[in-house]
Amino acid sequence: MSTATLPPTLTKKDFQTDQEVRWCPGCGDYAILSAVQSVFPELGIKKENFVIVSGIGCSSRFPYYMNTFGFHTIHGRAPAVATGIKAIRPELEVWVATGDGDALSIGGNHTIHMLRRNVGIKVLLFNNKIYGLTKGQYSPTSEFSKKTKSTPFGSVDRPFNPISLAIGSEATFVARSVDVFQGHLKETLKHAATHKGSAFIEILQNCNIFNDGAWFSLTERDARSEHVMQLEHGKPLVFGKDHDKGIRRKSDGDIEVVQLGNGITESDLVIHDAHHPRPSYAFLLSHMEHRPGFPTPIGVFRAWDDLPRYEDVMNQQIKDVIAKRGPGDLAKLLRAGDTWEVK
Amino acid sequence: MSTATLPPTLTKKDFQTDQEVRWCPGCGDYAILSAVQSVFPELGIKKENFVIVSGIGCSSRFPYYMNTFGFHTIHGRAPAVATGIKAIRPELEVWVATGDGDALSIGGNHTIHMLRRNVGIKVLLFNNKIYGLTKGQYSPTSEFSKKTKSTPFGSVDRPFNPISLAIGSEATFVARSVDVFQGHLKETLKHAATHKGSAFIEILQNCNIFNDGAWFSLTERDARSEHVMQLEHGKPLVFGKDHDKGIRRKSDGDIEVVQLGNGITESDLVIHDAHHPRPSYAFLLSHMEHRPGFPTPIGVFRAWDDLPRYEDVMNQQIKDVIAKRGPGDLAKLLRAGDTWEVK
Amino acid sequence: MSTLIEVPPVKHKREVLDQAVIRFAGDSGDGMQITGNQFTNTAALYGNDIATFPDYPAEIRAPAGTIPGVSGFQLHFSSNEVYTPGDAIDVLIAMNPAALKVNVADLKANGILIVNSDSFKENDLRKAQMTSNPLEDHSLDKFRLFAVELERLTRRSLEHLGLDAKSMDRCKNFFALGMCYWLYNRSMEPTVRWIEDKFKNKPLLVEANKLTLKGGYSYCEATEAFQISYEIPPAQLTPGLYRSMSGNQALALGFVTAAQKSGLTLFQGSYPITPASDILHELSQYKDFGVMTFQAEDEIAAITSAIGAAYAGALAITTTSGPGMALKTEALGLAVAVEIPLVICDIQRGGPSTGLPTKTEQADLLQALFGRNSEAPIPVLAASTPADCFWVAIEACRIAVKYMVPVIILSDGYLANGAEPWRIPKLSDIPEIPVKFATDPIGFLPYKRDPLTLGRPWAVPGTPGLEHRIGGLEKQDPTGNINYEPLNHENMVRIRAAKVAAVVQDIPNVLPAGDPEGDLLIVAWGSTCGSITAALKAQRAKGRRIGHLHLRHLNPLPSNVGDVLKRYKRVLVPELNMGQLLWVLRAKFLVDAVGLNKIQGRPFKQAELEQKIEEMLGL
Amino acid sequence: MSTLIEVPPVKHKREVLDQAVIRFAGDSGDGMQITGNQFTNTAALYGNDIATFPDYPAEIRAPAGTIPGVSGFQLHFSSNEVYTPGDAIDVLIAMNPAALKVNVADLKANGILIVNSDSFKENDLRKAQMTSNPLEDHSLDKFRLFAVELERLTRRSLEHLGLDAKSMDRCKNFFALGMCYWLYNRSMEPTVRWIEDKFKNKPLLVEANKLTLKGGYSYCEATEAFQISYEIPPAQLTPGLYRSMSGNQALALGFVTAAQKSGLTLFQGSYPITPASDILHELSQYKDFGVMTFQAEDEIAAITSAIGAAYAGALAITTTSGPGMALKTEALGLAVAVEIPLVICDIQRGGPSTGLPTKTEQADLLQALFGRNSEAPIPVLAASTPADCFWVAIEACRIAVKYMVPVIILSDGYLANGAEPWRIPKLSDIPEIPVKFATDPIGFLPYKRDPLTLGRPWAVPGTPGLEHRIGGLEKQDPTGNINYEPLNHENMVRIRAAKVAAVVQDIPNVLPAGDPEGDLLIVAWGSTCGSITAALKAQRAKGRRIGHLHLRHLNPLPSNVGDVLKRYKRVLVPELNMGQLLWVLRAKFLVDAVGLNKIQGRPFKQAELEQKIEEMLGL
Ligand SMILES: Cc1ncc(C[n+]2csc(CCOP(=O)(O)OP(=O)(O)O)c2C)c(N)n1
Ligand SMILES: Cc1ncc(C[n+]2csc(CCOP(=O)(O)OP(=O)(O)O)c2C)c(N)n1
Ligand code: SF4
Ligand code: SF4
Ligand SMILES: [Mg+2]
Ligand SMILES: [Mg+2]
Repeated sequence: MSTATLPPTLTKKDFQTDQEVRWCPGCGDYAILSAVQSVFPELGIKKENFVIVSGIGCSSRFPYYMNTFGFHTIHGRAPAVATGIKAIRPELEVWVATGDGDALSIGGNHTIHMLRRNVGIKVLLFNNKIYGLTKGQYSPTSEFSKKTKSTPFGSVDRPFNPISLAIGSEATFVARSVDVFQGHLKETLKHAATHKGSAFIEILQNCNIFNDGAWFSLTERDARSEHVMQLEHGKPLVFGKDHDKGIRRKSDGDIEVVQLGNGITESDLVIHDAHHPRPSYAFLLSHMEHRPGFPTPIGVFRAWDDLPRYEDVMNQQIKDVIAKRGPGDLAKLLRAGDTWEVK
Repeated sequence: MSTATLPPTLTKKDFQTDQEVRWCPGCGDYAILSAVQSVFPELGIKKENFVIVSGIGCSSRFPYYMNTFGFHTIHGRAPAVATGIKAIRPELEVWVATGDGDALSIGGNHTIHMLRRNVGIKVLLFNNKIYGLTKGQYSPTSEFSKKTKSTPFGSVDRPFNPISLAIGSEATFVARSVDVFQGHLKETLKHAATHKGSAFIEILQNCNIFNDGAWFSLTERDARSEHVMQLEHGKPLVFGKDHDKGIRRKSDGDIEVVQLGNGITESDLVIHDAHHPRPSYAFLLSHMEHRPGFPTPIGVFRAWDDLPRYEDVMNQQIKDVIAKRGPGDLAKLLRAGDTWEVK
Repeated sequence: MSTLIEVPPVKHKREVLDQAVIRFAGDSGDGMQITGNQFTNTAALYGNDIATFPDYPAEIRAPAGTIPGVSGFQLHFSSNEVYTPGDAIDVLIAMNPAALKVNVADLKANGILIVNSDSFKENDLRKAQMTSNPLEDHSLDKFRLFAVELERLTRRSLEHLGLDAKSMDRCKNFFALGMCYWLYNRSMEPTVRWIEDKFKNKPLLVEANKLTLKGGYSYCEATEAFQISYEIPPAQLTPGLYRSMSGNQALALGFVTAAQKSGLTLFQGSYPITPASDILHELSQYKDFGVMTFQAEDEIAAITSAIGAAYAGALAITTTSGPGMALKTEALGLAVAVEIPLVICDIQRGGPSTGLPTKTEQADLLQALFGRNSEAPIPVLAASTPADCFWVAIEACRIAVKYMVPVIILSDGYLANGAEPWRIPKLSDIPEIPVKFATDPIGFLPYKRDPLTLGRPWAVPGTPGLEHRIGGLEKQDPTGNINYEPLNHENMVRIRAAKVAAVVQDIPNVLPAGDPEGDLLIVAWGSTCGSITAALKAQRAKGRRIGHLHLRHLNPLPSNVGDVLKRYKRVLVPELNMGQLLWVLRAKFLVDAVGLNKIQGRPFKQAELEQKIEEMLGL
Repeated sequence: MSTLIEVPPVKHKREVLDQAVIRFAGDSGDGMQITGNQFTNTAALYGNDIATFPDYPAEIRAPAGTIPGVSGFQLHFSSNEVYTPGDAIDVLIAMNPAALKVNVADLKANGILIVNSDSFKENDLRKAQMTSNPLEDHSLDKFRLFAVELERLTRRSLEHLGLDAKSMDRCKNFFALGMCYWLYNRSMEPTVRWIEDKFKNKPLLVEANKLTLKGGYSYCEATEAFQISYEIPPAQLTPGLYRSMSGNQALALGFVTAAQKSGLTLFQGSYPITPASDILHELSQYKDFGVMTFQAEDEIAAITSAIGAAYAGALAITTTSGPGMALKTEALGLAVAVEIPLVICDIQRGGPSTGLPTKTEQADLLQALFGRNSEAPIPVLAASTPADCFWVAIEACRIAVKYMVPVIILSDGYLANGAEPWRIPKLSDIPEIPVKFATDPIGFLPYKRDPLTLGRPWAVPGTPGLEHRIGGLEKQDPTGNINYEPLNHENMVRIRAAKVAAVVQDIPNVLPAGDPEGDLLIVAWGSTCGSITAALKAQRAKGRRIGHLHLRHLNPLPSNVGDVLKRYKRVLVPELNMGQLLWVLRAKFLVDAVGLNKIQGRPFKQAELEQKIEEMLGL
């Protein structure tokens, strides 16, 4: 890259606003904000070309704290608003900040349609497994039989797995990270930023007021390495405090957890292939944590970038028609069809 | 079953109404109607206990032609209406008739939420890859670059795979059949009827007016056996005119098409396991037809019935609370909390 | 080359008339819409004034030959100005018993009735739920009945071409059309041209259709069928170049024109719904004009994507019909709160709920005015004729970008599908739509307003130095920061209302048609314009002192409406609803106006209006 | 066992008053709602009449100490009847500078101002955007300022317990509460009981909270802080058993009662939204009453699941607030078309769009009346006080099942969260709600109507022989088959309207409060009832001849409203919107009524009303 094309150097501070951040002290949203504010200056994109679109929820306050263009829309509709922006201005860098309620409950339909269309939008789904803003009802990611304000006797809903749903919706980039894993989160965001099409990032986030500790089993110091498996493209699927466990293929195509050693080495393990053109491998990973003894994968499940972005196809089609027909002649269009002259 | 509990014997005719069937001559919907009318009398369920709920679309006219309780609701909302019915009357047999637009476009969110909740509803999705009723716009299952009324230069949307989406939404029963394969369709419907939880059945249907031949590559006599693979639990995955091709696992967990013979026998093939508790096997099958040389599977992809139905859990919870607390005493409830007497 | 049925010419009378109303009716598969459109086109090209009323069967493709499957197309053509498709019909073409049954009540006594006698077999009668054959039971005696074996005659015209029977039968509508051309002394030329173009890759079909058309014509010429033919001379329209225009087509063209005049990209977010879908179909063809059409997953995504596009600097529209409009109302509130330009078209249809999707109604006015949570005022315009849709589209866009507001356009099924001659404007006669995006960071505040329009700056993403945040929460004036203070809220509510009220600056004072003062004022809006104009004319010809105020602007109302109302003794408000404008006028002006309300999925007949006028005048 | 701060008793004056208004204000983390509720409870138990106004910070948990984080709770308690939480306040407790800043304007001159002086450090002032310390700059001179080191004193009361500083500080609101109890001579008993119950598993916290409470009380007793204390004797309420009741709680209880009285299962389909969520929270606890609550994926699923439940024979309700109401409008049309019983609660909040979610407003009336496509009339009821919500819920259910219609209930944020004493009714005094499901196949037709109510039969699935189909398309009367005929449609539209109009049978004639005729009639609806009652009383005491008509039924209106309007010279319509009922009255009765409109997210003050009344009376 020649220096002439380098945008002005931006810093984290350039992305902070003068608005008071109004999340509860200790909320995981702060960490996510900080990670995004750290990553944006590194992307080589002009500040005015960022747009952050959100729905409604604690997480959806995000745009107010980012010194970019920001649009706090209505509950669940951010992906559709963002699609309109991207269609008209494909060169803008559009990120959606949303919650598990916003994106998967009321906004579920827009989320899955945006993904299948592969609109070039980055979606940060703050998954705290609760409705924070409305003070603590269960969400579509809350665990079965959870007691909340609206389910004093336990919820009767089985949750979505956001990663599985995204893959089932033909998503081309699917990743998971955690609010408190700052390094990992930043890397994941950067990776998403390089993806052309829709990027869906589930960020496990702690709501310390209404669902404190929802992810402690993954984030507490001792638990971490036992229960979390980091996905890295081209690397074997290893986890455990001492990197002593791994995921191996069985002959029936299924996977199993194995203890390394005793003749079992990393070369026996599944090598992570994030760029696999077909979604079933990623889907297999996405369901892993539901099985006893299996870890929760974080990182990039799928990053398959061979598909054109929606907005590009849309705009290209217009260009192609103009190239073929010439730019529309309005006077001619108005006179199209059978006309007659009255004298 | 003792004869005493047998319901009166019903026939196909019992399920026909006096309303003129108003589909275009030659529409695949007729065949589906006929199959349902044939299967219902065989289910041993009283006629008055059937409810057919639909949204809007050609397919959603279905209830008018079934002599059961029927509710033609509004576009996309049938799963939600049906959920309300099931919650209140779990003993009713509720079927939803819907189209690719109704269920996957405007109604996408209700469809995926119904599936994740595992509400005991049977969904017949008439997939003609087009909006029939509104005269021929592309739908979320239409192929990329399809020319339709609303896309004279070709659509720019990538389609959903309804089966993948359903599996990504945690569906417990997922199947596919074809309007013109009457025997297969009836078997599939019967199988769905025995499933306790949500049953999702994609029925490939020909709209001979606006999308004629959408499925000809599967339904035309010569094409059929080459391009269609019938899934049968416990049986190997075989297809081809002469049953000479099959699906085999590769060591990396992926699948491949193999020619039987030359040392390759059915015992090398994947044995279909519809009852697999985890969804990734079914998901792998669901994406098969996108790959060159692979057939389109029909039949039951997944039928995992270990999960309680939503409406049962809901009602059980009420029973449990009553069992524990006794039935609510309204007079007491009104007086709950701090009270004081004014004399 | 083509073998016509050769027949010797026969003498017959020819009569000159002012006008005629003709209706083609048949099964949805019989091509009645094409037939009607062809006759319309020919009449228009000849110079008649025209109005049409296509009456589609309801949403379902019913089985052939049944009552629900009947499709109709009515045309009124005249040497005078025409305002409606006509109440009663002079000529009815009925392709089958069902079509006869549904339509015959509207045929004038002694009217011409052409029926396809080949389709009056027992089976056909049964499908139409008829117990006796009307061709035989004298029930049609008061009409001039022409029972023509359309199928047999068509087949005979075509037998030498080697077509299959089905293809031959498909041509029979053109036999009927040829007969009508003869009856009204029309040239077959335009239709022949159309046939040649339409089937240009299928020479056999060109031949077949032309032969059948000419067959019908020659049949009349040859037989003594009609004995009489009619001549309807051209009308004296304002000079200019004309074409026939339907409301949906006109909206689409209006939006493309507004985009060009404003230099903006047109973005349409839409979800198909009858009778609005055709706007999407039209606009999706205009890719060479840079038009971007987005078929969304539902109406909510349709409007919210349009909001996103508007935010990004497009001329954004969303088009729908009643039930879809209901789904958009939450997002409409967002458009009001963030104050961005957006045009929402509601092509009204019969309701409530799914209702009568293919029938017309005017019952979404109050929804347009009030169908949102809280105080969320929006300018509302209504088109009054198919061609007027063009101008309303442009005006709505102009208001939207000038005041930075969403604007609602009300049309309806009748306007959407009906057609009339449209004098094609010179592009240079249409004023530009000035648009200024904010670019200067100095002193920029997202809610700093233009003192005249109260519009806020349109600051699109990508503009350096204008980074800012907007949203649906209440905002501080003028910073746009979130603000919940009581007085700020009241201030913002009142500013938003004042901004919509300020649109009155762009609305000229209204002048009623007819008498400028008198005994009765008819106030109306939307597609009833034509019937009212016709009724007004007829009644004034009888010496009655009445005026007609047709409102294009329903919010805000033109500033002199109150004054106009006072100049008449009584006020009548005819509407295809239960009295919605009536409410508005009563509430606003405390005028004891009276409604004439028809809710039948059909336009007013002139006679219905005249009767009510006379009743109100005490006659 | 507990070590109180021992201080010698001090002599002080005691004054008897009619009433007092006290407001607790602090950070959202300071427990102001609990404190306020405790005082309320104590006052109510003592026998005062009460009205409360909790004022939550907007939807976000703002950072501690900032203006957006201020939470307030106002209580009006009296020995007379109380209608409002009071305009101006007698005692303000401000826990930090932000709370002071937001609230001090409402404190009466010479009013008592208790501030936590420990939180007026530089940092605290900065968070509240204050440049100088009000405790020092004489800006508070006109009040009786009591700067109390709440934190230090609380810690001192608790130091022996070994709690951490944070836990100790959390108790400080109870120190303030103890002070207030002393000030108004109240027993600490009810709060002590509450503490013991609330923390029953945490004895240390029981001890700490009790100690702090008593610490505050003793502090006043010991120091010469106030010099004076007040006595507000019990009010003369109608005899009976009372409890304090908020609007959302009352709705929930009303619905459970209606379910019991009708013998139906209560089904609630809902999606959380402020300020309606609490109804879901309440009802989800009542599983022992067989109540089924369904937290749906969105508002559309909430209402459509309720439609399904109603179809299946439940007493179905759906509860929401403005933006959610907007989303339900398409489905409301379906409920109108299929004519099933359904109750929709809209707890109105400030708008448009997301607006001011925690603030009150009355601006959804026109949405409730007209916010749907086409002609889809629905009965609309509005509750006027928190406790009235109970009765409105029951009445709405009664109308819904009797007439087979959806019914809309309007409440608002002020009613939802505000509380008042509620005289608990005897269950036997509440009439049954008769329900008859159709069972007889002979002569059954799904749209055959009851001649009196025009209701159609409720024929639930599972009933042998009643298999039938319904839907949103227009239906033939009375078969329910799909029908698109013009006259049938008009007939059905008019029947649906007539059915809603028939509800007037169940609406008693209204009698205005105050003068039955005179110079001014105030017409209003909803939560403004209290303020208007208070203003009316005050103005009539001054000899003015005014009446007050408070409408519970907004559609249909009671049949004698027009007559009542005529008995007064002028009509005033105060509303927390831009004039919505005003529109209805003007349109319906052509009365030149005048609006008083406040759109600040807050209720009317009595003084604002009185001023307008006097203005209208020409005073
Ligand atoms: C149409 C509509 N319905 C409901 C709401 C109320 N509401 C606001 S945010 C929210 C859920 C928030 O949950 P989530 O998306 O998980 O965000 P979080 O607050 O947990 O970050 C709800 C139900 C609303 N604002 N608008
Ligand atoms: C709210 C709403 N939006 C749009 C429509 C118009 N509409 C009716 S059916 C339909 C799509 C039908 O497609 P599909 O579900 O695939 O059914 P098919 O007719 O193909 O069987 C649409 C867009 C409607 N009735 N209601
Ligand atoms: S409620 Fe939960 S998610 Fe919301 S700001 Fe507080 S801690 Fe964060
Ligand atoms: S339009 Fe297509 S789907 Fe609809 S009835 Fe006709 S053939 Fe069937
Ligand atoms: Mg959440
Ligand atoms: Mg379809």
